[in-house]
Amino acid sequence: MPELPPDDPIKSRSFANPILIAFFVLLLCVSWAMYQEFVGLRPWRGYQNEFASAYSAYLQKELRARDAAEKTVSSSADYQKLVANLNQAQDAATPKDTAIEKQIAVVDLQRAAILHAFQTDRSLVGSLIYDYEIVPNTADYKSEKQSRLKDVLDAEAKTYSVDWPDESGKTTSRDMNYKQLNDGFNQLLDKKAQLTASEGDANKPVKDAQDALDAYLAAKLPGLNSTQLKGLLNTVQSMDVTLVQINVNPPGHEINDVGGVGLTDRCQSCHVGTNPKYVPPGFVLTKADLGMQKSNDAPFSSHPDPDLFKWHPLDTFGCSPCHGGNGRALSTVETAHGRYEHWLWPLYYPENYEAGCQQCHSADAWTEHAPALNEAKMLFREKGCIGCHNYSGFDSQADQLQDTIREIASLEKEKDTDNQEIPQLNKQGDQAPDNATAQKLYAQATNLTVSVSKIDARVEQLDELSHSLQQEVKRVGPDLKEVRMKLNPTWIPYWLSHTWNFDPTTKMPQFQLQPDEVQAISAFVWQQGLKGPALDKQPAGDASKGKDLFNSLGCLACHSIGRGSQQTGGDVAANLSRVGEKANYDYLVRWIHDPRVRTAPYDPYLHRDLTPADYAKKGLPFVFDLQHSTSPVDGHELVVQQQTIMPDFRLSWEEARDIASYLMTQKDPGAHYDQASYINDPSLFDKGRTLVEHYGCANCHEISGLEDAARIGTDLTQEGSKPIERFDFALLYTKAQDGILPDGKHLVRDGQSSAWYDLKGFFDEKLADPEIFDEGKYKPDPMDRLHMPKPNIDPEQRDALVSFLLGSTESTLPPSYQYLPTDQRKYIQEGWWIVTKYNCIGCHQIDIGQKSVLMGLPMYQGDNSIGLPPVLTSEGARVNPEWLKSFLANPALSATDTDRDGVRQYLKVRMPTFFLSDDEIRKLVLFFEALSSQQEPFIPEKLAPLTDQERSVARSIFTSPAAPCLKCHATGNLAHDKNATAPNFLLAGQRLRAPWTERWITEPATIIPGTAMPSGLFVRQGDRWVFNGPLPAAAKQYTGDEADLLTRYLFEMTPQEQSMLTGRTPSAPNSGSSSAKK
Amino acid sequence: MWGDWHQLWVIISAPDNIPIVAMLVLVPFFTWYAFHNALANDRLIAQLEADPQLARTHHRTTYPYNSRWERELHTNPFLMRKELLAAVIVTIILMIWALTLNAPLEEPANASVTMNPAKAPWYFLGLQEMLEYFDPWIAGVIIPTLIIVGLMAIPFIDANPLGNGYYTYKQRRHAVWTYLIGFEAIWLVLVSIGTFIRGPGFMWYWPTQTWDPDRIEFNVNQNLDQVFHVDGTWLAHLLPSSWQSSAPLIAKGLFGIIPMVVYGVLAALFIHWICMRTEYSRKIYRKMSLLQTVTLYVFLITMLFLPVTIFLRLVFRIKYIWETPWFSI
Amino acid sequence: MADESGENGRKTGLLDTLKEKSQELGETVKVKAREQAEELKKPQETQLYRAIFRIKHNDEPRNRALSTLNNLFFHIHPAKVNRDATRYSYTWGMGGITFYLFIVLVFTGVLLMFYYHPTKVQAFRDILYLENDVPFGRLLRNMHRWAAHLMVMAVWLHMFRVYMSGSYKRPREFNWCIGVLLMVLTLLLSFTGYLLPDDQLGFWAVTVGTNMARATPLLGSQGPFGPQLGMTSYNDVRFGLLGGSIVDANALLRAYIWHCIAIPLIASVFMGVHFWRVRKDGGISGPSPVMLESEAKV
Amino acid sequence: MNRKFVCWAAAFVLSAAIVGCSKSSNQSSSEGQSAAPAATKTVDMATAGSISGVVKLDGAPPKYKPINMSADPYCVKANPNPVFPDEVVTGDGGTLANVVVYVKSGAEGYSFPTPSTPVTFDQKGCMYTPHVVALMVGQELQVLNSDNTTHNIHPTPADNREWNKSQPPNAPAITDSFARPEVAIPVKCNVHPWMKGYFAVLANPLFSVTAKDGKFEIKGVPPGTYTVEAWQEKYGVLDQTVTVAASQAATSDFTFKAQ
Repeated sequence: MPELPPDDPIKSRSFANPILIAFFVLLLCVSWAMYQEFVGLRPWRGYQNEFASAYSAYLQKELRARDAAEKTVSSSADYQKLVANLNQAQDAATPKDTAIEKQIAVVDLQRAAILHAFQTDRSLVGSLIYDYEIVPNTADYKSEKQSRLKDVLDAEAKTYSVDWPDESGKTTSRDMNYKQLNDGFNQLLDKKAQLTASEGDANKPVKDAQDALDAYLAAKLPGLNSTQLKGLLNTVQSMDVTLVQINVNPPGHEINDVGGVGLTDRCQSCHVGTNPKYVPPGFVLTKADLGMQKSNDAPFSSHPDPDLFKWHPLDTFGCSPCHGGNGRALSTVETAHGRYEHWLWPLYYPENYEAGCQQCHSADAWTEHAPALNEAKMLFREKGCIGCHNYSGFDSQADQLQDTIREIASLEKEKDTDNQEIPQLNKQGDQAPDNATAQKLYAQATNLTVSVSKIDARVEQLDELSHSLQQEVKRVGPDLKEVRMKLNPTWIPYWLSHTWNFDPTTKMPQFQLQPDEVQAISAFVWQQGLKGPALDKQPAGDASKGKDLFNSLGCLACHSIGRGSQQTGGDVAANLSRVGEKANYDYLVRWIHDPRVRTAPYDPYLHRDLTPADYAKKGLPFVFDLQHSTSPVDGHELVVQQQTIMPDFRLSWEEARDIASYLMTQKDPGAHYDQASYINDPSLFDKGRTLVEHYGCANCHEISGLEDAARIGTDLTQEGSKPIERFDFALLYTKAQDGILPDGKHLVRDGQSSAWYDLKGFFDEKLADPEIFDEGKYKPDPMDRLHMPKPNIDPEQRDALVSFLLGSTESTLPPSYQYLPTDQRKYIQEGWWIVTKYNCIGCHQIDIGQKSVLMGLPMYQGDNSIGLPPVLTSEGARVNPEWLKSFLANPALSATDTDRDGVRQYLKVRMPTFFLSDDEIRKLVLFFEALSSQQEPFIPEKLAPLTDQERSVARSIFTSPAAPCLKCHATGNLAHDKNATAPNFLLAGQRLRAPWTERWITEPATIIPGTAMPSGLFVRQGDRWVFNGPLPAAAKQYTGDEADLLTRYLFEMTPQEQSMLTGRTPSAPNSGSSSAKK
Repeated sequence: MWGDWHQLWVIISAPDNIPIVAMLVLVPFFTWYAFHNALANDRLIAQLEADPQLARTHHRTTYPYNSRWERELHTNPFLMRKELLAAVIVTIILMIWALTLNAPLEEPANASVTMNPAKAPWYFLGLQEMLEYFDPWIAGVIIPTLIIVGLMAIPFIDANPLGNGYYTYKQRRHAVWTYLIGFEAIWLVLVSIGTFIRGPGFMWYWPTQTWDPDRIEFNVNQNLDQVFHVDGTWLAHLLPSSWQSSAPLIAKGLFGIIPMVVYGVLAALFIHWICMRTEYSRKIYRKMSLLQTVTLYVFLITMLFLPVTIFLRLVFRIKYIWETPWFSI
Repeated sequence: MADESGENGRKTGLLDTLKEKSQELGETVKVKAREQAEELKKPQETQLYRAIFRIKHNDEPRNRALSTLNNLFFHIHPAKVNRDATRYSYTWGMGGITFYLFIVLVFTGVLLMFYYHPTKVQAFRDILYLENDVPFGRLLRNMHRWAAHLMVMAVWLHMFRVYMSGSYKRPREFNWCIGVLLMVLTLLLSFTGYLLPDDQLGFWAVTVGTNMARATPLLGSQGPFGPQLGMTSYNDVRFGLLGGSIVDANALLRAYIWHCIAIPLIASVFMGVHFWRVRKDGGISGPSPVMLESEAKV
Repeated sequence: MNRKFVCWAAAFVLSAAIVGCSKSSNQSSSEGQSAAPAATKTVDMATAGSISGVVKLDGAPPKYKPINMSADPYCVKANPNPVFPDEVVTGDGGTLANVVVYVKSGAEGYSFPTPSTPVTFDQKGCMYTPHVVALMVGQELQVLNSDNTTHNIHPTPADNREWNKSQPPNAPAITDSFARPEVAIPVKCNVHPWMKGYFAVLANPLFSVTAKDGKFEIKGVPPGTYTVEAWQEKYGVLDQTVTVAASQAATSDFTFKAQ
């Protein structure tokens, strides 16, 4: 046994030290927790402090600059004069002002003097009246009633002694009874109101002078003035470091309420610069301003597009509903931006900011302030994504049509069964054992008869609807049924395998096809093509005339021509610089003459093209167009037009031949095509069909036998809400998580290396090259490969499309945040779908700030811009909607003289016929009206007819040398119209709206800046417009509004009047005759 | 892909895996510590057995002893101060843990997005792992029940009066081994497999092998009867014609009993052999009541069945040993 | 003196008296304050202390014993314990730690309950709220979570220790059984808490966990003999556990009630029995003197 | 397996038995129902008798104003003399025309062939001739238009199917038949609102329509006792029980009371 201490070691050993240390450590832990709570998890405190100091420094700098600038301005003579004016006005106003002030003071005193007595008396009398009133008005209470009435009268008669001050400051004692008090009090109130008003009048010159001074300063020194800057500086310097929070929930809901969205934004706690309290609206703050341009950690810039806050008020929208991110988690940048694994709504990267718009603006085809999103939506349609992928809201007509056709088919079936059942029921009724049963059966039969007739009515309606829909359904790619008439067979395989070589800007994606697949597809398409009836042979045209026409008609709004840097024109339709290599001249002529002409009508109920034989059986001629669109076989609507958006330019055959001849010269001289004898090999047919179905060719092209092919792609309507697990990264899964791109490079986003295992990453890579997801996969059967071809888009377009897809979500925001207007804005929303569908914006400017394709072409620059199609920003206010309807239906405005533009015959560019459906026309008219905030329905203003005297005044204005109207406006006289640049007045009456016309002739530049129509023809005199030019004395007598007069005159314009006037006006600048004859 | 150390780190550093990682350190430590104590006691026992004289006078603990010292101490403060210290230290550990690691919070629950792998909390991963080897009703219901009942039965079937209240290995060899096998070799190993080895699709990934959600594994698990080609053809001849179509089922059912019985007998013999190894254990064995003996055997046989089955599955790809229409083992 | 003075004098006299009295008072206060301060040096001597702890604070054995016995919280301990049972080396402290963690969990749990609604709409949001908004909310949640894990570990290690030291043997057999049940309750507590954040982790863990219940023999829709007894996924034991055929709002509510009310209550009762039996069975089991084979009564 | 099969087989047999049983019982019940009206006996013309008699009106017939046909000039032209409504047409001594007399009950046991001769119903002078026609179920009705104006024939039955067909001048006859007995179906012309007629559809051919002399005769009546009913559009019905002996003529007179 070792030596043991006598004292018990357990007892004697002190635990003080370990416990002390433990508690000390615990204390440290608690302090750590405190630190975390107040600093560690609250990095925004640091940001706010940093911002306050940097921003104060900036403001001080600004203030100094401002002070200096203000000094300069204040020493200028103009300023001095204005200040002198102000002082003078003040001096003049001051005595009056003081006098009135004095009077007001007296009134106030008087009011105060009687106030107490008045209030006391009023309440006393009031209570006595109450006591009187509650006594019943019967005989029993008569005496009491009277005594109470007496009380009231006594109280009213009772006088109060009031110390009444007068203007000299003396007080006199007055005895006032109830009535006097009451009246006196009201009189005093009136008097004070009067005095105050007169004080304002007296000060008006001062105010005007001050306004003038302010206006001068605002003009000379825009931005915040030094006082405002000082105020701002004060605010910033005394900035309260605090959490800034926006509760993004429907009104009345707290953060975590049921019914709320649970969104709380604290973004402004770090992004201090977006807080209007510190950076007022209109004041732009950048990192550079704060001297932090190089910092990656300076979230202080103000919002780059503060206009957005007009429609998205910060206090209801916050930041994260649009931008994504975890708006409430401020512990780190990563968590706040939601860029961690488990947050479903990460912050969008800058290139995808507009994804946020799409969440609520998915019903828009065109969203203001979202150019990339608008481009993406155009691309989604133009590049044919919509062919294979369903997206709710996009080109739903094809689906609607399918539904309609299906419904008609099923109704017909129902009708057949009903028709068979009716006689059976009647027979059963005849044989029924008793009358009640018989009646029941007869009634059933009768009901069926009625329902059959109802079916007929419904079918009729559906047929009508499908007529409209057939007009609206468009396909992305050309009709391949006519491939034999249209194309050079050797070209087809070349195109399939070298799509982007042939046309680097084509909308056709590049399919990754094996040579045998190319052959099979070519053979199938060729053999499936229509073989007749044969095309008319066309004589050759004049290519040089054709070139002029091509360049001037407006073809370039959609088509482009030239290669590389030479390329001009739009990208909605094909580049035509090699069209001569592939096309058949005869077909091309027909196409240009009317692109909607079909070789044979397609019957969607029989699922085949109709032949002349089908028509002959019913004794009908083989004629099919929009007026003859019913099938001779089943009576339903046919496809009678080509499903292309290419409009009809109403050209003569000769013009069509000229253009076609020109286009046939567009060839690459070095092009070489291999023989394609296999194209007629029937053994390739089946394989080709399988491939065509596999790749969904019929989703974009019309192909015989596959007209009703269903979309093969995924529905993308809510693609952005799909969980990441649903995306097949295939063998790239690990690479995506490690941030290694398919090309082996490391992904960098926002300056930081990043993984791409997210939706953005998937969309990016899928759109860049869909094939990579097949890479390394064992797919011996080519049919197992992914269907998606490589879309022809540049990286910028890809970013736009990715934003679009990211924003395509099942929004978690309440429905009230969705942009689904029910007022006029709904018409705008609907109209944009049509405007973008037919590429109206290729020729016209419709939205302020939007540029048409033609506006960018070299041939319309500078003075030549006079040749551009009209600007339509105020179209709804300009024209009569009834007229617009007829114009859209037939822009020639004539059934016979179609080779022209109905309004602007002087323009070389021509408004073509789009064969819009009734519904589309209706929507477009409403769209233009809504865009100009016009009331619907349109009721034209009643214009007073002109008196003879008025007519002569108007005539003298119209023909005044100061208003050479007919110098530019067309008259219908060919010689005169050669140099015309504006429409004929004869159209005005039916075409225009009077109020707009009046505004137009007075201030055209405010409606369409840069217009050729001169401003200043009229000047404002008092409340009327007066012609700004010499007028004969008789006309000068006229006292009415002369702009109104001229408008009425124009609306009454007749050809006789016009021809009478043409003799009197210099008709064209070079016509020789000078000033007007009187 | 092998050698993916990042993957291993991801697994180990997952906040919810910290406890099992800690257990992998703590359990060996405490095992060592228990043995450290036990062996000290064993040495004392050996010393006392060698010297009966000393045994009569010795205070019989390994802790320091002085007869003048009080045999019992006041709880306050001598125990309480230690408890206080322990509480403070636990609080410190807890706070540091809570300050450095955040409790996991993933996406909001979504029944349409399956987690891959979908794992139970770590302490139930042993059971989830067992699901791989047994039908759910065994792994999820029978085995947990048996574990609980078995644990509760321990005091009643352990007839050894020695080692009551002190660590010892020598005097409770069988008991100690049983627990070590049951708790550490089976339970903790299963939990560890469930945590570290099972990846997407609950497939087997060796450490440093990359977890790949697209991995496809081909395993043919056969029933033992298939290995032996039991298809009931010979049985069909024996049965009345009306029963012939169910011959394969009957044959399988009957065949399955054989390995079960064989295993039962072998395991029982093995246990019996263990129990009979020393004079003392024989003595205890004799002392046990029939019920005690039977219970002991049943539980031990069942417990040993787990590693055997797991071994058969992992190495020989045996799915069921005994398959009947109603249940399969 | 004051009486004799004139008007002024009387005034002066009054002032003097006042001054005198206040000086006296000042002295007394000073003395008393000093006494009070002296008393504070020995807080155990104060009336307050005695009122609370009932016993005098001095180092007499009796008072030491009483300090334990007279205290509601301490008297789960005996007044005296085996001297070596105070050693960590023997007990590892795991039982006490488990109990302490239980208290920590109750404490943090109650605080968490203030912020948590067991509904599908709010549960997840409440966790976000706790994480980002509530002062110390994140710490609170982390501590609750990790304390739960620690408790499971401590329970296992406690069991390991009890087994290794043979402490389940007579007369503590029953207490061991209680202990096993407490361990099961601990696991269930932890498991039910897993679902409450209503996130993917909890959802799928509970889905996997409760799917096993489907296979319960006789009572599960997919268990042996279950379908024969008419069990479907709409009436089996899993349905009972979840309050539905899928893990949904009802499951959340049930998990919440089990987690916050039912299991803690049951566990507290068992804990009471457990501690009571520890005391009744003679305190902590050891370290007992070693026995020799020859002494064993076999 | 075998046991299972036996079980199934037993269940099948049992169910088949049940189905079979129920089916047979159904059949018997429906037969029972239809058995009552189903006639099996044919009339032996050798023993058939007849019922005849006169229908009179007791009291003065109502006074009618002439019909105003100015709506259709043709009708005015076609009727130079005033035309009176033919609701109640009496002959000398109060004999009543256009009364349908028919065997209402008692002949259910016999099956009668449907007469193959069609009944004609003409439109002449913008009036129906005859005013009342009687025909048997299934017997063909021919509607003629002798007028040079367009009529439409619109029977408005209660038990039969309603129809409404237009008949321009010189159009072929409209033929139709009625499936269910009904006395009597009003017929109208929507073009000429005054035109009214009746189709009496009867279950057997034992009927007769009185002429202006009020006489009727029902032939081919097998011996037996019958309820004979007389129907007049204004005065309703009168019933009489008549016994016909073999090859004998029974008489039965009806007198309607003028209201």
